[in-house]
Amino acid sequence: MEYSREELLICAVARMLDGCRNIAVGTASPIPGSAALLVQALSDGAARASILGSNIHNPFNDGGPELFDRAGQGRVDAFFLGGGQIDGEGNINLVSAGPYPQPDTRFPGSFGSGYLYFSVPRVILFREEHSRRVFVDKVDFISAPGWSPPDVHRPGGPYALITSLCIFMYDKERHRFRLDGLLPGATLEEVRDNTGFDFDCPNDIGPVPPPEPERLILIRSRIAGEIAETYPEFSRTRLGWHG
Amino acid sequence: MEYSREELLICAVARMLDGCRNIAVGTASPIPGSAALLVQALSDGAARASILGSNIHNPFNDGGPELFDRAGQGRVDAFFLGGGQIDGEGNINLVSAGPYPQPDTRFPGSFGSGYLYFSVPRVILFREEHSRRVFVDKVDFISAPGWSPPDVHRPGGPYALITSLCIFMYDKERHRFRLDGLLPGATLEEVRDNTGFDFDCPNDIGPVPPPEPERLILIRSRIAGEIAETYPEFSRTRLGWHG
Amino acid sequence: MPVPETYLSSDEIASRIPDGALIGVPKEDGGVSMEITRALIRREARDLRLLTVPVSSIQADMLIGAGCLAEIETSGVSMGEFGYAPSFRRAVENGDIVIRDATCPAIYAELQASEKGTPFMPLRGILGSDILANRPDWKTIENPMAEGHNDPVVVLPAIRPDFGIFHARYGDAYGNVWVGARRECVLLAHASARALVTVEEIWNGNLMEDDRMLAGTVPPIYVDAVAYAPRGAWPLSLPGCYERDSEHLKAYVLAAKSADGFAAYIDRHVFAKKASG
Amino acid sequence: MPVPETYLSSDEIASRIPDGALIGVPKEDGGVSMEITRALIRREARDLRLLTVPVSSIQADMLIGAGCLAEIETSGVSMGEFGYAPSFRRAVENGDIVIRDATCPAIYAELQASEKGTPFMPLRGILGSDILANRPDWKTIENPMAEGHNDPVVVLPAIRPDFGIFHARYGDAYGNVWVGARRECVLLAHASARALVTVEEIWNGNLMEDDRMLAGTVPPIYVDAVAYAPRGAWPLSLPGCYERDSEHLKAYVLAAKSADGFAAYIDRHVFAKKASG
Repeated sequence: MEYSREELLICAVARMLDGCRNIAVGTASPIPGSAALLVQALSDGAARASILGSNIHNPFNDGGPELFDRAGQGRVDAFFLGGGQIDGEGNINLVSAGPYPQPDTRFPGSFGSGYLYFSVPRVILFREEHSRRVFVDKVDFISAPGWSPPDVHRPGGPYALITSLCIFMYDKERHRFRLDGLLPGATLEEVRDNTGFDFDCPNDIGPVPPPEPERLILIRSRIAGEIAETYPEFSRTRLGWHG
Repeated sequence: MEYSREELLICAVARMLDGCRNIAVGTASPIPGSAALLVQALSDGAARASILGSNIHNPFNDGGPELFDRAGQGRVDAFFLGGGQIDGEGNINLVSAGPYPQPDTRFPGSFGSGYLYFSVPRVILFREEHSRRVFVDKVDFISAPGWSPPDVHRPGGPYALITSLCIFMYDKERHRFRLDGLLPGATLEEVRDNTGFDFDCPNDIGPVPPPEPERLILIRSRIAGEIAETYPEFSRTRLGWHG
Repeated sequence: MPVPETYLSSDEIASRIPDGALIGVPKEDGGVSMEITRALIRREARDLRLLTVPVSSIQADMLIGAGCLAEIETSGVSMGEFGYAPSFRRAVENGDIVIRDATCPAIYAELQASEKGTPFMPLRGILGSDILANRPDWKTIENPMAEGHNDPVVVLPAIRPDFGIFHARYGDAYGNVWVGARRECVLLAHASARALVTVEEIWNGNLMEDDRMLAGTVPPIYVDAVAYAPRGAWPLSLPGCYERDSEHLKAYVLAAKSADGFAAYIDRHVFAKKASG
Repeated sequence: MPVPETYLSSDEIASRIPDGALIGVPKEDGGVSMEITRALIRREARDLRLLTVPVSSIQADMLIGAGCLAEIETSGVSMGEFGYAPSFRRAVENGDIVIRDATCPAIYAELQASEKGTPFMPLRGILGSDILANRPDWKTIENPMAEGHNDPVVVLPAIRPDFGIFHARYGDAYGNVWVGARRECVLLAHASARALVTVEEIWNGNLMEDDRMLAGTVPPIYVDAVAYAPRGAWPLSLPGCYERDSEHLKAYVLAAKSADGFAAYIDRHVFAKKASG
């Protein structure tokens, strides 16, 4: 079965969400949103997707603090974050490049990362641009650290990092990323050349596994329709939705 | 002008509420409620009465925590409390007489007193039964202390104590009650005989001043109708309401 | 509206509450599920720990009288204008129940800490009281924001009931319940591990999709089970729906003053098939 | 419905906000009063300190571009899918504005402390971040509930805006405004010294006396002034009422990338008599 890059990523993310009961997805996240809806559809009621911006796929109703309160209670199992800079220990920077507070480049700000990175067990980092500008040796500003000393209460942290070239998994013991799979067209050499941090790499690194056919069918039918409520353009152009 | 005991007390309480902007009244408090509504009526919009149990005279709508939150912010100027026991330093006991936790007599409990006595500047104590059983030298259980050491943040505390015999004012500097006026039929001797704590007494102690005639008219017209929403029986039998 | 298929009966809900559970309930005008209260007594629940949010009346008194409670954390149990709460008073005076005295905003704060998943919550006041002296779980710290002077402040631990139990005005077929402005029920639902709810009426439609109902709705992420129970707060009131049954409450206080009277009351109003009078 | 006599105009409301005031505003889908924002720019407000609850978009960007702000506390300013916020980025990069970086739940917690009148609020997370390292007003203490082991936790001070400013779906003649499920507006109203509100529509009746509206209503005890401003959130959305104006927002981002473009935008959409397009 043929599949698009987006469909491949939706399935890859869905595998990372295996076993999660409450999956929350923030703004501007059509692929994570589709993956969360896919996991929900497969779970027979056990998993719930919360899509920010959706009126239908949103189990919350109590305003801004609610998502954070639920995460604090351990009721959010997975979330997605980005980063203007990400380093090899999983530190993320959503604030600025260059000296703080008057930087060379100001990013929007940390949003909920300083909290959710601590409280959500599986935080999946999503950052398209795979370059040494983004994947740095050491971030200029820590919006949220990748790991914390043992006395810090921290049920959450990074779980995986998805880029335009590859997927890394995060090793919580060693505080390092490990290359897990290459995306179509990417080579290990290309990943190395464009990554500013050191990472682990198994000898037999291969491609990200293709979508499971039955999941692909589900994506193109039910999920395309569901995600279209929040991301109609994405669903139309990437998932072939005709709604 | 003739007046009832209740009308006299309503006017006495209203004088204590002079200058208050937000006056909250708890359950089973028809006289404080009437006084608060009187002050509201006289204030030309500057004072607001919050009558627990009223649907109309209730500026709050956000559930149980709201009154306490507003008090914590300093937005409640006056409140009313009772007490199974009250002592000469203004300590109040709403919990039990005898050894705690297995007492001789259990009262309902402290309700909000442990907080509101600290946060509301003018707490007016209301306790009909004037006896040595109630007005004791030292309470058996402190639901809320009458005063606190200087390092304790405490904008609130006791302001006055109204009984079936008299009115005491509380001296915040000396942590003692001072007799302020006798109610009709009561004598100083009777007060002394029935009070288990030591209190200050001016030489020229007289009766509680009679109601101001124009306020009396207002009570019998507008206030009787307003308080009748929450306390119809009281308004009918004590204020001559014919609604 | 037909009762949704997913709904349980009040007795089925009571059977989900194991002996020893910590249960939280709202104050008497906040939507009390008297129907689940009666079902708990019918199933002879034992050793429950009750948290009243923040006070209670006949609900706590009946559970105590029927021997369902080992412990109670409360800011007050009273029958209000009908007098003292007879079973509560007797049980405390006889030492039959463990009492954890609190003050209203402290109970809210303990639940708010749980709602936020934060380990504690600070609260002004309480200092120097015997409430504090008898609560080893409440601590006093120095206000970390005060600079250059002492400023003691009480901190309260998060408390997470195993079950929050209340009666709501509406429930729908999607698992939502509507409590309107009863924020203490919202707080209870958020703070508890799960909520068990009886509803007065079935709402035609999805409460989460109605802009006007949304603010007062508790969604299924918090709600474990719902039962349909018309007049389920009786003899207490349901705001906007019915007033409390004063005659009945007066009669209850009288009956509950003796063990025999209480037993007769329970026989008639709890164990009899038709629970509402 | 006629506009109540007690209502002010948005410009009159803006004149009540003195230079230097601390103002709090909700996030872009939470009922942003763009009408008061434009009025503040018209009155050439200066040295305002802005607290975004917890993030902002065009509202913060316009206030910065127009030179109204001395300081901003925020968890993020972005134009979302339309790109970065040009005035915000430029002002921070040039050091023209004091920035106090936060993270969303920390801003909620600071307001919740103010709402409760408690001096601080604990919050998990944040430890080891440069957010914390740059906030001398945020402290770290040991969790007083932890026994026998270290457990650092961040505590945040109460923050009380002088004014909470938002746009509500309805206002009535009794001074009530209805925000529905936008709890961040309720929080902002409770936590601020006073709230200034524009309303989309006049509600016929008393919102406090309608059981279904009560839960989403902010009563006059919190509200200092109300103005009638149809499409008052434009070009942002008002949930349940209108969507955001994407074309306009896209055009704004483009314009605001240069000082001239921004000035032209302001001339046309703020200083021109009719503010809404």
